[in-house]
Amino acid sequence: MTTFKVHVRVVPRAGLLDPQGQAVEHALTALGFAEASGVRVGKAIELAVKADSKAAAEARARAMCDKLLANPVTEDYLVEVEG
Amino acid sequence: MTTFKVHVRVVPRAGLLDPQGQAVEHALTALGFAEASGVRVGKAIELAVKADSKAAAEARARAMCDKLLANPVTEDYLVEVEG
Amino acid sequence: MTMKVAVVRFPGSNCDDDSLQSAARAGCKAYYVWHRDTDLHGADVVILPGGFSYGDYLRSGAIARFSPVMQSVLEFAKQGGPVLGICNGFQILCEAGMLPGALMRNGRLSFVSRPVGLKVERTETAFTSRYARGDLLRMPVAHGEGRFTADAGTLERIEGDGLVVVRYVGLDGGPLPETINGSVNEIAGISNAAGNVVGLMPHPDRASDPALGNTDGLGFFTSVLDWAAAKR
Amino acid sequence: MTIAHPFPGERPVTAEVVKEHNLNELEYQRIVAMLERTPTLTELGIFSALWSEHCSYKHSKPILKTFPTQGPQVLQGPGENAGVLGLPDGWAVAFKIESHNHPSAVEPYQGAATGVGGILRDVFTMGARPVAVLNSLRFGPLDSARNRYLFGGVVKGVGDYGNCVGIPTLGGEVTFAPGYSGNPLVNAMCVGLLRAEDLTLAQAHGVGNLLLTMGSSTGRDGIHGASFASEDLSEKSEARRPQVQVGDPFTEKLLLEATLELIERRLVVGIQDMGAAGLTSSSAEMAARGGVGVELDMDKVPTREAGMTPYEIMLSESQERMLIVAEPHRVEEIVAVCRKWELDAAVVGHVTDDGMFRIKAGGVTVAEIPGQRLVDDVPIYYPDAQESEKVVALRKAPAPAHKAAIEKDLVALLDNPSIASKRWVFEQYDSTVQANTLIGPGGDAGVLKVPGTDFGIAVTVDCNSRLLALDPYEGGKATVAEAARNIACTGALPLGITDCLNFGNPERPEVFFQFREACRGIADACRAFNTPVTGGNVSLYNESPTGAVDPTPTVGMVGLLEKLACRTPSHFAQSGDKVLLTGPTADRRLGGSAYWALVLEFVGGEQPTVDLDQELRLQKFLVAGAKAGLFRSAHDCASGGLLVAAAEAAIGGPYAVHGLGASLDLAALGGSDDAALLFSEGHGRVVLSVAPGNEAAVAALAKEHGVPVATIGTVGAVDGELAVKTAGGAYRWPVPALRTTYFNAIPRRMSHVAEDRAAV
Ligand SMILES: Nc1ncnc2c1ncn2[C@@H]1O[C@H](COP(=O)(O)OP(=O)(O)O)[C@@H](O)[C@H]1O
Ligand SMILES: [Mg+2]
Repeated sequence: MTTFKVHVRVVPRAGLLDPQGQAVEHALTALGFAEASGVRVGKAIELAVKADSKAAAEARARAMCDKLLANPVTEDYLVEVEG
Repeated sequence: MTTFKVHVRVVPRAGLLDPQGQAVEHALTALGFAEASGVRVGKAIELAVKADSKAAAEARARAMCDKLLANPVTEDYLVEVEG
Repeated sequence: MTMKVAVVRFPGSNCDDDSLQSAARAGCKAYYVWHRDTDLHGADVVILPGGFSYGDYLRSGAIARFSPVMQSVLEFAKQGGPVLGICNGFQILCEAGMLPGALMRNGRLSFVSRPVGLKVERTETAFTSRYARGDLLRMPVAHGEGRFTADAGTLERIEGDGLVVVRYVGLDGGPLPETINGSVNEIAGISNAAGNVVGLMPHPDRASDPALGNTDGLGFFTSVLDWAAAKR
Repeated sequence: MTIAHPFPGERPVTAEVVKEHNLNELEYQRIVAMLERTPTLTELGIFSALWSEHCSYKHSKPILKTFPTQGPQVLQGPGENAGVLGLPDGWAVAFKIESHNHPSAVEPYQGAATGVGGILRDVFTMGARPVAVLNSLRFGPLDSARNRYLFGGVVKGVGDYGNCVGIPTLGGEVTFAPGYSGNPLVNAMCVGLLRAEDLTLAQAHGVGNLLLTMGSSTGRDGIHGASFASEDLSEKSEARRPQVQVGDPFTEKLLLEATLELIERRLVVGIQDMGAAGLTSSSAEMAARGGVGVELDMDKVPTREAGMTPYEIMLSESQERMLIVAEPHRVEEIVAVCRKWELDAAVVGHVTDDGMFRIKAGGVTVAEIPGQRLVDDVPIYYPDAQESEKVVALRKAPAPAHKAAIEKDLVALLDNPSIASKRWVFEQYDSTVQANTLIGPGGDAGVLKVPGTDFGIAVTVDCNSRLLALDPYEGGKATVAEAARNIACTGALPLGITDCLNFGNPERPEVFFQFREACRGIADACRAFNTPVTGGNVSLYNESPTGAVDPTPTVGMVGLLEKLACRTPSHFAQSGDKVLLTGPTADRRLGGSAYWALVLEFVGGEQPTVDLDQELRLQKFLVAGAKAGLFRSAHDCASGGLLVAAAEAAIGGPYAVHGLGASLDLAALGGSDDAALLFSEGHGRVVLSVAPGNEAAVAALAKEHGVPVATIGTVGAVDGELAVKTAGGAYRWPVPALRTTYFNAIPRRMSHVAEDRAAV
């Protein structure tokens, strides 16, 4: 068993309104960051997962996303396993 | 000028209490994901940044974090530029 | 026979007493069921009250939906049992898939606590039969994540089948001067097709005490008396 | 005499280390004399925390002793976690106010949130269920991005915490003035209800009884918060990042339910929250109150991080923790209750008979201090007091030259964030949870129903620092008088107060003068009104490089509304009603007024004095009139004077669909200076509206109470005009326009909060 560090990104599904992303983009523009666009704000979840292999760790993390970490109605997720 | 896709992760600083991470960890355990530990929940921000180079895009993104995206008192951030 | 109303308490529920008192005022026998309990103790009605179950961490209602009691609530609803979700209870019902759509962070991003006007649109439900279509109700909202959202297909079905139970309107019944939370079509509450499961963001449980001068919400607690009588 | 060994690896105590701990030479010598040896670092940390101003009141105690604290209504006066007053039918109300100024200056969101958390625990630890929170806030002007950021963050922090726990916010106040730019003030007040027989005290008793911690585990956050709160804000504070504590309102809610269940089932001997100075103050204070010793074993304290030293564990200010004293045979049941509420509990020590405050770690004693002396032997200071020459001169300064433009001036006042509606703030606070709210924020005082009864309580928090800055004694009186007037306007009888004394550095004579005089004013007013001081909080050293804050002794008051049906709202209710003005109208001085300060930018001059007898008569009259059902509305004249009060009554509540016009004829009041007539802030005045035909009955009642009253006009049409006639002029405003100004003043300044983090 190895412990893998896993990064999960949960983001609002494309096409859905993202008021937080809009507010941040607006603020960035006002602060002079005109080069920023298409801002979306979601959740970053870090965790350690014990598993036999990197692939197994990823599979478990995806299962966690399907079950709990992301809302299938409104969110998409992305799993990255370090190492 | 190229447009770079940038991923920013803003996470609660180590040592600070992360009640949200704790609650998620409890829930994962209760759902049978005993292999998960050390859960921390932060923000994932995606944006497009126009810049001359990847390095320049990253520098601007870091400036955005310093100025707006992360709270320097309670959060750490990580910037990744695609491509 | 008096109606038995089970009010489910999750860790972090904080309107549990408000619902209990409201149900009692409607003449029901109301009692608590702890979220770890899987026995509803012969309930005729189940209420999922407002609050911040599990601190609303991750997403409101996301963790509570896995509480042991929810399996029983799901079964109960499948058998046609009336289930009312108020505020956090509505969020839990959506997370559990017992009602369509989702409740997202308010459009203006901040918590909103204020009285709102509501227009009653569906009265063929367990919780709104004592109202008339078009009735204007006033009651408080208090939430940070109440923006009702659904994909285009789902929304079409909700509207097409007339599943919207209450919609936000101005306090005088006129058009809204500004959106309350950015909900699509200003939807404040919906039901399932059968009408036995209802969820809404506003708080009828805070508008049912004559001493406070507003009983517009009491109908949500008295309507079930008729529903049960009709089913019996 | 006593023994203690340094914890392995602990730094030796040097002069440098002593200084780092904010202890002066005299204090250090006293410690050495008490121990008859050099203290260990752990001991030094313990002294530093308990002897900080925040915990020991070393500069303020003698002054606090002058407050009236007794009365037939007092069940628990100062000294416990919260004061308690008796209510009818065996009910009682516990309430307390506390500051979280310094943490909020560093991290507004978490600072404010944990401030609310702390004050909630102070109240439920007494066995009371929190039923209302209030907040009193001070910031620099909103034209600065940094101030907008602080304001936005604090309001969100207050809201998120109270909302999650499920306690309605029933009122508060927010003022913006240049003096707070470097040092915002965040005071939170909590009000709880209990059955008198459930009153629980924070005392340790019974040798052999056990000490348990309950709630969150202990982390490295907030170490030295108490002494941090007792020093000036400086660049250095920015570097004190680990002191930021993160609040967890979800755990707080569980802690609240578990605590109340433990108390209801009589499972605990004593209980106290771990607030400032965490485990140190809670255990030392409980032991001293009970006259016993305690021994704590650091190895048994659940910690969040590995390798924490006893020093860190004792001084951590991790939030959402309680300390319990219990009989050994109760431990099992206590743990079961905690488990039900998904909380951890651990036995960490026991009560001893030797009076020592003893800390063990790794099997050795790392601190051993005579317990009573640790708490009681703190040096008491009697600083010099001397009024600042500058203030004396300001009072005598001539009136600013101006040409009054009454119509514009009223609009300017209503558009000033200090006077404008705070709807932007309280809309972020749940004000109706618990379903007992009769009057939420937006009126003179909040009113709630005591569940299952026919009576209620009214709550308010007030302070007009401008008046205190010019004359702390009169300002102190005025603060209590305004709070009482706000309570009485709703029909409730003032019962008692809690106070939060926010001042600058007491070692400066002009600051200590303000402190002493303000307290004298508060004490005199409380004596006159029979509203004893039941507790409070002192927050000194509110200074930044730009100087001390204005003296801000915030007063939180509770009143009894005998009959729910007799509550009086603040805003005009019905066209055609008569408008009456109570109180004397001769004192028209403008010193310290909002008009001079906010419109003419001049803070100075002589202010109207408070006649305490007249205020008391007014309170009695308001309560009697409400009981007789004579008033349709009552709103006191405070900041902005008569004209702002009348305009607010016409504008209507925050969610009224329309305002109501009014036409007022003030010619009979005489005088040629309309600005003085309309904007002076003479005390003891209330704008009433009564149903036509009731004026005579009101006049008779007023006469009986010795309160002057005059009919000054009529409530006008829906969305009509506010029209005011004076001896020499006539002014008009469309009410809908006034509403827009009044409700949009803050939102329009806060529409781009997100940008403002940049200024931090
Ligand atoms: N920070 C706040 N939180 C909640 N309510 C507030 C706050 N600030 C002001 N309010 C509410 O706005 C209303 C007006 O406040 P204020 O101008 O201080 O009134 P007054 O002059 O009558 O004391 C009151 O009902 C008060 O409770
Ligand atoms: Mg007032």
